[in-house]
Amino acid sequence: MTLILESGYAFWNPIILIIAFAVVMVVVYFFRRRGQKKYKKDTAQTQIFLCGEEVPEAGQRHIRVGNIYWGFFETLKEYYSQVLRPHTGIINDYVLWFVAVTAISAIILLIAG
Amino acid sequence: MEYIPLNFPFLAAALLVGVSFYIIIFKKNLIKLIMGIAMLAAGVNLFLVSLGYRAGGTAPIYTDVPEGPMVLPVPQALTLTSIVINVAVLALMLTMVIHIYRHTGSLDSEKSRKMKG
Amino acid sequence: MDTLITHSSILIIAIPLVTAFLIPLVGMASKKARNALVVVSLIFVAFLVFALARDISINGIHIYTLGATSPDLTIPTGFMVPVRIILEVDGMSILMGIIWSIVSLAAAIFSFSHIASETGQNRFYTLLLLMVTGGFGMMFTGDLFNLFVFLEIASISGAALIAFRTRSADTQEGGFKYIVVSAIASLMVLFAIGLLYAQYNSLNIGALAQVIQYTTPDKIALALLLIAFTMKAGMVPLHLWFPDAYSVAPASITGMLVITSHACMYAAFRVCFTLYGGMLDAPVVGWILIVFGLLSMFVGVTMAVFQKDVMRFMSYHAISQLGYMWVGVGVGLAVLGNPALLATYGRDAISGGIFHILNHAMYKPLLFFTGGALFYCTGTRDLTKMGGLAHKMKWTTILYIIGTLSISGIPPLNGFSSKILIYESVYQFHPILTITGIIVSILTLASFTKAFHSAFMGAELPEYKEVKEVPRSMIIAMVILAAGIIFITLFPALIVNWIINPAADALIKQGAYINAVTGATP
Amino acid sequence: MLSKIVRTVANQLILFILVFGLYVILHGHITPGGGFQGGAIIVSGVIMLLVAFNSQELKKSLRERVLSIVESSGALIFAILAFAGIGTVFFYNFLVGTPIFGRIPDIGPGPGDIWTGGVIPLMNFAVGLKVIAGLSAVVLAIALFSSGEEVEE
Repeated sequence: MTLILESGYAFWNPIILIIAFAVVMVVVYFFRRRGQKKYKKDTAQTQIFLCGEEVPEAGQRHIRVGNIYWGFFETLKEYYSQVLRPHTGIINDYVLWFVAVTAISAIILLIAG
Repeated sequence: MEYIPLNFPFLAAALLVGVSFYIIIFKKNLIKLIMGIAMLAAGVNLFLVSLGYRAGGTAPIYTDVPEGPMVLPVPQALTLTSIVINVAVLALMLTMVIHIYRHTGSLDSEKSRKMKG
Repeated sequence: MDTLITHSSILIIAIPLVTAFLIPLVGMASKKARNALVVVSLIFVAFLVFALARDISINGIHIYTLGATSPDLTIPTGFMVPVRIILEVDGMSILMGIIWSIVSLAAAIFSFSHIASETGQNRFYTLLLLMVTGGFGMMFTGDLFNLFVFLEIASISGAALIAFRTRSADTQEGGFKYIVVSAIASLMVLFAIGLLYAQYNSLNIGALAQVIQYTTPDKIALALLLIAFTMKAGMVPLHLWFPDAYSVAPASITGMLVITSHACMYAAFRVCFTLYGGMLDAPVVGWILIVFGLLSMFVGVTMAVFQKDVMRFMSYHAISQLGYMWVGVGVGLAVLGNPALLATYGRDAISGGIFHILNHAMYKPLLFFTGGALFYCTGTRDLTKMGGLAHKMKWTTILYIIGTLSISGIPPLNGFSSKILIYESVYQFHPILTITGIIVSILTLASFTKAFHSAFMGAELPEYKEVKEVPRSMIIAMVILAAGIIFITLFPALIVNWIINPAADALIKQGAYINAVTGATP
Repeated sequence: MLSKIVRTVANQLILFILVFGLYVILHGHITPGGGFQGGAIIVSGVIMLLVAFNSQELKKSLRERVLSIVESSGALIFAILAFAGIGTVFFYNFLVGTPIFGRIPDIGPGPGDIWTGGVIPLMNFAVGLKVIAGLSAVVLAIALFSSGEEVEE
């Protein structure tokens, strides 16, 4: 069948996945319909509840990009200090990298073939 | 003309390429960097044009030639194309450097690195 | 129609060139006529590309000899080697051509609104079409020197377009870095071409491949060509200029520049497979490609997580995705000398790598365009200043989600179908490649979620109360690419059978490429 | 602006430079030279004028709009000549054998015949136009730019 992508061991057909996804969505919708029907728009129900505290302004509430994945960067601090070192932003260094890599690969090719 | 050692132009080309890479890597002034690239282009062009050299050869013009070998015309055409392209590249680089100088007031490549990391 | 297809390969290169020089004349008269001219010429070119693709799938490699008495007269009477400029379009070239025609059309449409507030728009479209010419030339030429010329055309116009917005210093800096890097890379390409010409007196790729001996100067030439194209493609550790240049260009141009990176990658593959293919029995060159690919995948994605500038963040992702292609094709190159392994997994790896080029060429320009739409609306590229934009920009948000899911390889989107091909084939070569690929995929999803949260999610911010959805032409451009993504998503097997496998075979079967040039002796 | 002597000499000399440049362009197919070389010679004359007068003066006579039109038409003539051969093949030299530049030169020693070459001299001319306009625009723009004036780029 031409609609199935074969790759060595497995096969992949997006149509099957989409059908399965649609079935799951129907089931989810079925359960969702059984939920509460008391929800009303534009009432106090829709407002944010923060343990009774004052809700901050929209600008204060938004988590900005600098605060996301703090732990990830903290763990990999060593790695980032190393990997940021060549990123100097100086054009001369970029050319130095080019010359160095060309020389290394030329030597590899001359020796190994 | 026949007494030029045949690999002398290649040595000169290699020297030009080496010197120009030295300039490009170690000189932080942007104008000097552009000069380095111009020299690199000159080195490569010299290499190309000396490929076509034949000892005692004449210019490869179709009519009006004396007897004897001609130099190869193809490397000359390649060199010419490369020169034309390099004119455009150099003009573009100089324009950009003028702009950079206007914005930052400096020609130092260490000062013009707003973007890094 | 037959005549049109016979001449189509040169028309694809020449029509954008002629249009480029018509634009200053038409643009003086009317702006609308100029925009219409750009779109019509690019649509016609796209039509020709598809017609040529159909012709190649039926009749095999397409040859066009410039200036001869007939298009297939590659070797003139009385000569032993091809002396004229020859265009040679095989499966791989036409795949790149299809990508380039779609993306350049979308980029031109995107530019109509994106550039509308700038001066000197005639020059912008002239340069854009020159870049289209350069790209097509690189993909279709069968001649090393023309490869250099078209590479330079694409680089010069690309650099001028990066620096097009002269008001700020960073665009000038990015353009300068790009042109310096391209100038040096292409001069080294020229040097390598000189080395090859000195030994074999020929510039045609097919004719060279027939006689090449793999002597010491050949090895140096291979190193120069490979590393120069690697640098132009932007692989770690030669990627340093890549985010600097790509993040400051107008978003439509960034989308096109990604494809010029792919074109340089194509040139590197062409050199490795077609020019040196018969000589590379040892897996050394394949391993060089794999190491570049692995480094790019990992360093690219970790640097991307770190970024706060939306275009720079996407540029690092482009580097990381380019790594997948190099790993896939590199594995194929490493087992090129071993027919058994090549049949078991090598061809699948090459197919996966090439399929990833097609997918990446659809979703990465789309993501760059959404980044450009954010810049258009908010006037900043800084993610820390954005937030809550999904309330105002519904189309952009939906298109961003499609791009995000696709780049992270979430099934059923197209990114997954190429990644699964790569994972399963390179696993048999070395398991560490697949493991790295999966980790990188996870980090990609994580970083795109982060960017999605900070730009689109959250409450409506007071400073963006006045923001409106982007103009219609920008949405049309993005929808063109999203439609491409959805088509590939639904029919990956058809795409693989129609264009990806022929492209992989075109790389592997060096003999067919050579015979197309030298076999047609009169 | 330099002294009056320099300006007068430059005014006279530009004619000779123009003639020599045109000579190099038109004899491009039989002697060393061609469109780019001849164009570059003429642009060197433009640079001489730029040094003798200043960029503001020169801007009045070399208008940007005119240069742009000339540059585009040079490129278009080249492309049209290339397209004209598409009945056979793109870039086909369809003028060989016709009265215009169509003579086929004899093999062997003999004086160069200018009336040969087919489309090549015409293409040289087109390239020359483009190079003259393009390089003058580049030189003028850089001169204006470094003298501190904003140019519409």
